[in-house]
Amino acid sequence: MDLSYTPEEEAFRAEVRAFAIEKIPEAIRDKVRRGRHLEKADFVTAHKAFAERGWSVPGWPEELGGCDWTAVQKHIFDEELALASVPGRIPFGTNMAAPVIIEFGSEAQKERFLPPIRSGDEWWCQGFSEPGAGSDLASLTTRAVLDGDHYIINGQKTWTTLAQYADWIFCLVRTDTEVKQQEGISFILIDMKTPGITVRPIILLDGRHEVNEVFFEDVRVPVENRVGEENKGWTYAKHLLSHERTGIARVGHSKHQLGVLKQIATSEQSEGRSLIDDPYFRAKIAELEMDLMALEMTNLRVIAAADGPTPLEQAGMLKIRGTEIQQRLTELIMEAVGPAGQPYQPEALGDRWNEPTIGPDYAVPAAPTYFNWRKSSIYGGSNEIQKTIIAKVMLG
Amino acid sequence: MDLSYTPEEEAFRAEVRAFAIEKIPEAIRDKVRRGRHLEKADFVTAHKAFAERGWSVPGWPEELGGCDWTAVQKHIFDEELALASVPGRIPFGTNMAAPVIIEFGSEAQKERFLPPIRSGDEWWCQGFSEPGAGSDLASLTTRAVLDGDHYIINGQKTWTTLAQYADWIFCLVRTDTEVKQQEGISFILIDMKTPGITVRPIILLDGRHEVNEVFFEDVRVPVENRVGEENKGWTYAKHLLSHERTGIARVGHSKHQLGVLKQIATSEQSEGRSLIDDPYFRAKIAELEMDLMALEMTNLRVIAAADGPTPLEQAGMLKIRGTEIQQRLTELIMEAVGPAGQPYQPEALGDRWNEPTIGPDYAVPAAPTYFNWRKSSIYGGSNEIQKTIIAKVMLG
Amino acid sequence: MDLSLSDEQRLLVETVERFVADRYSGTDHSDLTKDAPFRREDWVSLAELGLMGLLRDEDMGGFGGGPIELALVAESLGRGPVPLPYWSSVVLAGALVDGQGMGAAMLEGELLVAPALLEPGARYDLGSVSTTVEEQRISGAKTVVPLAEEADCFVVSALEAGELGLYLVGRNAEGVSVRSYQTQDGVRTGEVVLEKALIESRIASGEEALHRIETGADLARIALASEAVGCMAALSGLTEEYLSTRKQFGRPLAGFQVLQHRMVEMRMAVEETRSIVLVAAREAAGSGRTEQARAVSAAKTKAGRNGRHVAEEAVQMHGGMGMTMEYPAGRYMRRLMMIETTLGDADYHAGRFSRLMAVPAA
Amino acid sequence: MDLSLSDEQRLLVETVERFVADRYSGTDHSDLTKDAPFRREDWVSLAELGLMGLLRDEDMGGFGGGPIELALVAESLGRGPVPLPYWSSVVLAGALVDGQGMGAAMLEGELLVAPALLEPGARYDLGSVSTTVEEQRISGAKTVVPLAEEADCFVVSALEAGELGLYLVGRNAEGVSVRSYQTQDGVRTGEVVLEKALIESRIASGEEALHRIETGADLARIALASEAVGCMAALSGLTEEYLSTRKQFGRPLAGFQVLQHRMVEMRMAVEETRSIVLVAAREAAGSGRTEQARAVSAAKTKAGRNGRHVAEEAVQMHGGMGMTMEYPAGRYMRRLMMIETTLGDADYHAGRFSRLMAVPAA
Repeated sequence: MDLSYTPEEEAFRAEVRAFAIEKIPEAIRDKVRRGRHLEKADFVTAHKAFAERGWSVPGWPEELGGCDWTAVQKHIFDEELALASVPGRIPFGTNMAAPVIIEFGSEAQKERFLPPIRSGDEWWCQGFSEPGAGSDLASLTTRAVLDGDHYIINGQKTWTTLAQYADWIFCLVRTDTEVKQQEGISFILIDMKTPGITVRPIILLDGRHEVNEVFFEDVRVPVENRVGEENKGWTYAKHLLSHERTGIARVGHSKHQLGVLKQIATSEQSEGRSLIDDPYFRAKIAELEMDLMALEMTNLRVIAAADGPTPLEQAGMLKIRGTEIQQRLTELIMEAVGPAGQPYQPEALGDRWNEPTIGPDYAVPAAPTYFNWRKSSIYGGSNEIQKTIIAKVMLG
Repeated sequence: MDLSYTPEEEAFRAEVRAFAIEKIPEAIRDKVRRGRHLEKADFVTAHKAFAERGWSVPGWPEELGGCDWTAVQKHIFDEELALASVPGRIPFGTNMAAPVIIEFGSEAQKERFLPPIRSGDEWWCQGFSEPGAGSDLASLTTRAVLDGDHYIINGQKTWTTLAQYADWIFCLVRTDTEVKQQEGISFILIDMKTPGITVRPIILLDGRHEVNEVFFEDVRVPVENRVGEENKGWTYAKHLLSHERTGIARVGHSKHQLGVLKQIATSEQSEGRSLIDDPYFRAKIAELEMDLMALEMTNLRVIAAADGPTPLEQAGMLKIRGTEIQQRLTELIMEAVGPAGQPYQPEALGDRWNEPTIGPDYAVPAAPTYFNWRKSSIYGGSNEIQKTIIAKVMLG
Repeated sequence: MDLSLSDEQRLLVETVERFVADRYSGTDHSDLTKDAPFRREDWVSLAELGLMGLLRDEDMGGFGGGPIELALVAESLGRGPVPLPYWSSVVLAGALVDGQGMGAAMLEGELLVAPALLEPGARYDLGSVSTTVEEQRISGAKTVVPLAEEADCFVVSALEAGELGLYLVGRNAEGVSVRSYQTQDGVRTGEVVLEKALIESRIASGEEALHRIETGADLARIALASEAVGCMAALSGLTEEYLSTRKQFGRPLAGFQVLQHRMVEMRMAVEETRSIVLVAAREAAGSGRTEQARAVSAAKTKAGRNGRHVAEEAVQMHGGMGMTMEYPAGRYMRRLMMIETTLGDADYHAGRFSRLMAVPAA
Repeated sequence: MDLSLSDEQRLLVETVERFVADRYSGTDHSDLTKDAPFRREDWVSLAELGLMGLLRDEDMGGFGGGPIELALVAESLGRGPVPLPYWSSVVLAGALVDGQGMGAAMLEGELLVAPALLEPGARYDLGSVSTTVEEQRISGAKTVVPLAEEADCFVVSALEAGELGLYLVGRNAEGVSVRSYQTQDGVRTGEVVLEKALIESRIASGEEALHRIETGADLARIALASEAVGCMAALSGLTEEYLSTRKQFGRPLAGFQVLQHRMVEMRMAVEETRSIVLVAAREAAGSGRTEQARAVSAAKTKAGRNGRHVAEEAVQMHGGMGMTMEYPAGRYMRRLMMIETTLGDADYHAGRFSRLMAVPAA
């Protein structure tokens, strides 16, 4: 066991840092730093910079454009990008659609779909969740009925993140209603421009349009857009869950936000001194920093121990602690800004706002971010579901 | 709604306080104040003082020696005794055996058993729990087989508090194995001197002998010692659970211990000042005091709202919050004494110890009390069971 | 001691509950994506119900209520939640202007008074005042003033020759400007800038001004904490209902033991907060200033900590549904968070409680 | 970076685990109702396994290990738990007497050295010293000194002409008296009183003495925190086993969802603590003093908070069984509580971490 970074790893870190600072426009990183909303163009610009450097799909096989990195390198990559306020990469194409296509798709599918994912020319979204299903994914009811060389799809998906930007959606649909829930599901890729698809915004409690309902009404999808075998979709979806989880703990992002919190607490005055010099508030930051130090090491232990898919229960632990820490950060930032967090200033969070904010600039995103991040312990398998899964593994 | 005490209530408070100080020997109250172990004689002495004043069984019907007090008076009574360091009253005779005998017993049983309970001449213990049953009380297997005008009893009870002092034990025993668990149970009173009874100490993790195993080997008990009907014991036991719960939150005791904690924190020095002036530790005491203020009002709301049996779910809430606060107090006292709590000094906790203690006197009981009070969230229906019961009531 | 509601108290609660149900149930008044207008007619309705004079003596045309009645009313408003700053323009304003002859107009809802005490950068410290009065003219800035745009006048704290005072300033006086917005829970609020604005009158100065601010703020904190109880009770009820009806893996969510226990903890948090608010109301009605301040801080602390706990648990247990603007859970969460950052958050009040806590002599 | 154990490290762990299993599994050494004798042969066995020289260079006859090896050994000892104060008479003593030519005898287990630093009433402050040296004679009192009665000599901190120093004092020197007892976890310990006792030698003074105390204490804290991880892991395992076998209401306790989730939280607490101990071990091996102290305090804080959480949950989930002296859960709980009150508790170290935390310039 040697817990220090090698000179090669430190060199890689410097390389990533330099890339982030030089190649990702400062305007975009400034938005991230200040907790502002990003637009589609921001994500695409960043993605294309990665693609140019050959780093847009590090988790893919090398021959398809991936990077032959160790787990520790992946960790460094994530951390440095986050610390440099580079926007988080949208995972739906690169880390969700692509791994399934790579593992189970046809050669034609690989040729058609992988290059634009890698380059950032096509945006994907995920069609798994349905109304009323919650964490019980397998109870889905969106139907796909074969009609010649097309499926006719009817039903509804929900919580579809950034569907309003998407060119394609990968869906789990029911192709057999006569068998056990898990056995009648297929994995299908659908062009969002197909007639019969309607996207309706869901406004989250911070007032933001981020997720959507997606309705399918007699949507015709060519059979060749089905990945793998019919009725094997559940297996492919499970493959997804066990794939690429280096970033699940979001250590880099939390380190970034810890820096934001400390900066705010240094600026805020309380009882004649900086809030960060208030022993009680400072102790809260300190406990959180310790949590994060521990999480970082746990993350390294997990990802470095197994250079390959992460065991389910360890991924669950990283998810749970990761989201707890992320949410705690949003809480403390909201506490730190105090009454300055009360004004709701959606325009100031957006792109084209040049007026002065009400109160300090850093107070603007505090409450909306707190509200928005409540989602992190709900989506992707709620923390309750994670615990139940871990218990099952632990107790056999 | 009028939340202040009436002049009559204040007068009653003064009367109880005067009684406690004048009639309960200072030597006994000093032991309580200093967290020392009490002996049987201490409890009996205190009980007899209450009996002489007519206050040993306030919850009984007046004609049997009880007091016609309002719920608020009972609350004041408990609180003042606790604040005056009067030992807690052992409930097994007065509050557990007696209510069942009063409600369901024969006239002969009432005449035989109630007077010595009231006077403190006979000590009772409880024979409900059995090894391996945990909170699943109804799974008990101690058998009582009718043989003429006697039951022959075989089996084992456990966690029997202070059985080593007891003259009598009230037991749940199985008198019918052919019916549903709850329907074959009888409620029987057994003289602890009956041949075939063996009491074996269980040492708790603080090193103390407080609970016991009680073994029954062909123990012959006269049929007239059965309370009420055969196989109706479960009903009688449930009656017990809904009886007298004024004191369940133990507000007075916790107030007493909060005083002890503050006194210790004032004596202990930390970084050149009293520990109580350390903002962080002081904040922990403050949060606990707020919890206790709220609990006291909840207790008043619950007991005063219904002058009669307390609804099960409210009793459960009082038990849960009450024990959480009691345990938190033992934690903070242990933290307050710091390294001085390390020496294990069982002799110094006992009665006849005149040598100087290692470290300050107040440090001696800190760790043992912490260890011992872990039991409070386990016995009498664990806090987990309480929550399940409350949920059942809440959700219908 | 008597812990049951009097007939009069029961009637009061029913009246407010009916008002809230009629005007605010099922409405999307706190949908942040729409701009929340202030409805003066709601304010007048509150007045018609007699709620403007809740704490005013009966011979002054008031209801003759005390802190307990205040807690009862505020809890019912919290169940809406109602985006009217009752704590501010009735409770705090009433305490600040007491005896100024503005009573009748306020009672009718005709005169709307907005206290403007807090200054930008002062965090929760109402004593940190740099607004100044010179020759009847007032200059300075006040932050997060509820109904700043809509009020008829402000009560402003300021220093005159170094001494603290309370001043009445007309909303439309020259030199008064307001930047209006809604807060995260849809309450109309504003930033107030005063540039040599002419004051209408001085209400109080020195100790008297300080006393009015302190006792007024503590009464307002009781209202806020009790409003939080109403929000929490509503959230707890919503969650119980949701879990009982919503099925997952073939059975109601309420059948899962983990969720059952967490619901019980939510309910306990509600009861605990309601209790500590009653303690504060009792002390505010009678005891000395230290006991009052201590109990009020205990209530505000508990409302803050338990409020966040209950809100977060409610949203979590609702799953994605709890995250939407449309579903009511979020409204209560947003209201609770704004209560938390008004007149001192949990840490602020825990600190105040801690300083005022009784400790043995060393 | 390489997170897998080397062959040498793996062998080390196996060796200690075997020793613990052979000597300490199933024994009731921590039954407080019996008096715990110190078995010198166990100490010699530790020496025979090479553990006395774990941190000593190989060319000095040691193992050549660093803080990571120390953490590995201590975790295995914690799984016993082993009532030998390795942290004190090996780790801390070794750092204090480094280079004093006592190495060989200590390595063999022949010379047992007890650090005597803490004074009554000093709480956790090792710098609060009122023991004094005058003309080669030392006077003062030291508290909770592990193996005070059994040691061959003490390393005592004292002031000589106002300057801090470390002094070697023979256990049997005239003027040395010991009041011996066992601690709550059955470790032989004592109060030491020095009345003009003749010192054998001065080991260090001034900055050098302070440095030895600080770095020695931080190494010992890593050992203690890692021992806590061992206790917690054992408790977590015991609880999982108990819940899987024990039935209630007709099914294994492990089938109850509430208990499942709480077991998961226990396991997470163990992993979290193990991780932060590794962070401390990494920093102790390389970084500057501030980084070392900060990471060590983080580890000790986490060990304290998580240790109590895990111990309390384990006892609670065991029900009555967890409350008995006989059942092993209590042993680990008692050991964890003593670790918590040794060389600074969680609050002490959270405070130290907080002071040392990196913050932006104002």
